[in-house]
Amino acid sequence: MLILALKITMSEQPLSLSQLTGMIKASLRDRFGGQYYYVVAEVSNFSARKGVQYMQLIEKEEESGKLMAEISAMIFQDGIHEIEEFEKITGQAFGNGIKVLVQVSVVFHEVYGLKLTIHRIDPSFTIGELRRQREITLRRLCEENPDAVKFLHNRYYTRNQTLVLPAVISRIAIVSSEFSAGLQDFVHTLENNPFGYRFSMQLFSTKVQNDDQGRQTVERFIEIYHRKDEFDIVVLVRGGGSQTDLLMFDAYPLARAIARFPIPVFCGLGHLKDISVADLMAHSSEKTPTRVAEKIIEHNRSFEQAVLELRNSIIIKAQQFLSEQKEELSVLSSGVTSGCNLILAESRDVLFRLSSLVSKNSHSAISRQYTLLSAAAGRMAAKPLIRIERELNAIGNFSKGIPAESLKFLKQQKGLTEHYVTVFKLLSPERTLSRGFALVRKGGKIITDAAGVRKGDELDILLGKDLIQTKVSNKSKSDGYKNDL
Amino acid sequence: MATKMTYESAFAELKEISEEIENESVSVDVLAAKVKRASELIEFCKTRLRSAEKEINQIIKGMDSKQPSDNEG
Amino acid sequence: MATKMTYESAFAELKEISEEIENESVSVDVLAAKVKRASELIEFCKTRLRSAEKEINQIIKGMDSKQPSDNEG
Amino acid sequence: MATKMTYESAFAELKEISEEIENESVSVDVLAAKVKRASELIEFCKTRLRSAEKEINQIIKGMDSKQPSDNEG
Amino acid sequence: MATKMTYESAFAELKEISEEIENESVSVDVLAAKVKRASELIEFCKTRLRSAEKEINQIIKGMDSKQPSDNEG
Amino acid sequence: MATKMTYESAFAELKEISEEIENESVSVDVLAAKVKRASELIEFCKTRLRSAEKEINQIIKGMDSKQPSDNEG
Amino acid sequence: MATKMTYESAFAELKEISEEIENESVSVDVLAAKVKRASELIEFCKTRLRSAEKEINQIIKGMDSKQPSDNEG
Repeated sequence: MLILALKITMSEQPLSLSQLTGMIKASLRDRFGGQYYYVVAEVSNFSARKGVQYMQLIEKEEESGKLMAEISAMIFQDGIHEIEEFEKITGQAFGNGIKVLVQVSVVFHEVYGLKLTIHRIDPSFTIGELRRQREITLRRLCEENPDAVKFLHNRYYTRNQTLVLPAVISRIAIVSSEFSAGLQDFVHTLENNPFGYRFSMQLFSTKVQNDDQGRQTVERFIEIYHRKDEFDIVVLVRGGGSQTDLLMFDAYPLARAIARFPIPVFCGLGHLKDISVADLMAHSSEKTPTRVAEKIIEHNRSFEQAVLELRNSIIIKAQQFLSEQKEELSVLSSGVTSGCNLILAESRDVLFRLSSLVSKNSHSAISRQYTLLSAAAGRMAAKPLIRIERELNAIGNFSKGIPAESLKFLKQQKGLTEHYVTVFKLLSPERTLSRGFALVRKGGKIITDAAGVRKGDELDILLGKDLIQTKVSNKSKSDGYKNDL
Repeated sequence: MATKMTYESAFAELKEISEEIENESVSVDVLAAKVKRASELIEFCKTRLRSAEKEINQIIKGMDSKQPSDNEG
Repeated sequence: MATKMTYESAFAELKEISEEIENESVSVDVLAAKVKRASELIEFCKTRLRSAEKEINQIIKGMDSKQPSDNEG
Repeated sequence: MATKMTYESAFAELKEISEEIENESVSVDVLAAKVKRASELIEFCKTRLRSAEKEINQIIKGMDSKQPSDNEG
Repeated sequence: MATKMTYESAFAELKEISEEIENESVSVDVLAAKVKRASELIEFCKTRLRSAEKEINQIIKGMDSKQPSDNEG
Repeated sequence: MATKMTYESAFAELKEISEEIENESVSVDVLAAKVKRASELIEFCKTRLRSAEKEINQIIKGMDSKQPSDNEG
Repeated sequence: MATKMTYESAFAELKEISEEIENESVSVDVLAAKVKRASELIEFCKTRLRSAEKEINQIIKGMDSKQPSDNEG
């Protein structure tokens, strides 16, 4: 940091003020003349007068914000293009609150005093600085509002983003400068939508330039918050075209308010370069207010489209349903007709079959009976005659057998009788005597045993046809028959 | 011939006689008489069959004569 | 000849006589008488059989003469 | 014919008779009567069928005559 | 000779005599008488047999004379 | 026709009848009556369908007549 | 039409009706009524889409009176 020290030399003779300022001027020229310095500072009290840009360059203590140095500075006509270039590159209006790296020379003027003349402005420093500030703000948002802001997968999620948009957006709270061109674009676009949608809009007017940290804008949000039931969404728009202060949209209080806001916030800030912190926290953000308006119309249009689609689908389905019912009816109707014909035809067929069965089977029953009868008759004819024949045979057998047997029997009897004739012929005494046997009689009786015969007994011997009378002279035992039979 | 005789009873008797004769359980004394009875029964059955047949033919003829009118009507 | 005699009884008696003779259990005294009786029984049976046959043939002839009319009638 | 008779009952009886005849469980004595009954039942069923058909055709004709007005109306 | 004598009794007596003689239980005294009786009995039997034979032949002749008429009649 | 009948109930009954007839589970006795009932139900359903169609067409026409003014306004 | 109805509820009901009809869970009996209700809901949504609440219109009027100065300044 560069601090300009001024050394005042005291003399004995009072000098005219111009003498003194002349001396200061000479001294400063000696020390700083032809020298250029790069200085980092913050711009404040920026103003322009007759082609010259005036400002205070200040330095604050980072923590406390206590002012540590301040000096006037200006940019002359020939340095204007530097501002233009700066604003073009950074997308940020050159003005109060921005931090800049500038090339300055120290100038002393007898009337206007000590001033720095800015020759060049380094836009890349400011860009870096802005980015740094943004990062700090975002980190703070996450740290201090863990319930409303989260950083996940390389993007920020806020509570406001989780709010569900109503099917139709019609009540809009607008936070904008009353005189902003962006507001006019927005209102114009909405009111002239081609679908005839009507919107009710209420403007919550705020400064969008030189609003310190967007404090006034936050107040508008608080106002809306108290009437939150009256609005579908909040639209934050800023005039398009002219370079304006974007710093307020990176400021913490406004970003926090948006992130936590209970009504969806649409941003249309018309910025060119970086997306602001406010954009990141909002429900949705568009490059321009006109685009926001278009998006709202689109949203409503898509609802209407959905309604129209439902209408068409209802009509189509209803008609389809009716025609299906008609079709089904006619199928049923023809089913009934054909079923009837089938039943009738089948019934007739079955009847016919039964009828011919009855006639066929009754005939066959009768013819079977005929067959049975004639079989019985046949048996009747054959069997008895065979039987009689057999009986006749049997009788015939008797008529032959009985006489034959009788005669055989008689013959046998004859044989037996003849046997006896032979027997008795052999046994007759005459026959025995004729073979040399003799009968011995004692005292007129035939004896067969010699035990009672004694010497001197008189015996009659009958031999053949002759009788011999003898007297026993001796009696002795016989030697037996020589021819023992 | 018995007026109360049915075809069934006649046929049953006939069958009985036929079996008796076949089994030779009929005495020669009554054989001729049995055969005579059988012939009477056969005659009776045939007469019955003939009349039933005639009657049935009549009925069937009646049905047939109506049938064509169904197909045309 | 006995009027009450049946073919059955005649046949039975005949058979008995035949067996007696065959078994020689008939005395010669009654043999001739038995044979005479047998011849009478045979005569009786034959007569009976012949008449039955005649009768049956008659019946069959009667049945046959009606049969053709069945097939034609 | 019985006035209370239905097609179903007539048909059932007819079928029963037909089966009896087929199974030869009908005596010749009643065969003709059964056939006569069957022919009456057949006649009855046919009459019923014819009248049902006529009635149904009438109804269907009535339906058809209304149908075209649907397509045009 | 006894009129009441039968072939059976004659034959039986004959047999008895034959056995007596065979057993030699007949005394020679009565032997001749027994043999005489036997010869009488034999005569009786023979006569009876002959007459039975004659009778039976007669019957057979009678039957035979009828037999051919069976086959022809 | 029943005043309380709905299209649903009529259609359900019709379907039932149609299935019965198709399954040939309808007796000839009641077939004509069933067909008559079916034709009534069909008529009823058609009338209902026609009136629903007419009504819906009216509503659609009403919707369409408003639509062009949307597109133009 | 219900005064408390919102686009959301109207749209939800509309969707429900559409699904019912698509699923054919709507009876023909109530189809026309459902379509009628749908047309009313559609009408409601459209009207709502295009209408601004009077109260807030007033505010717009207030804005409009300021607006010209914006456009001119």
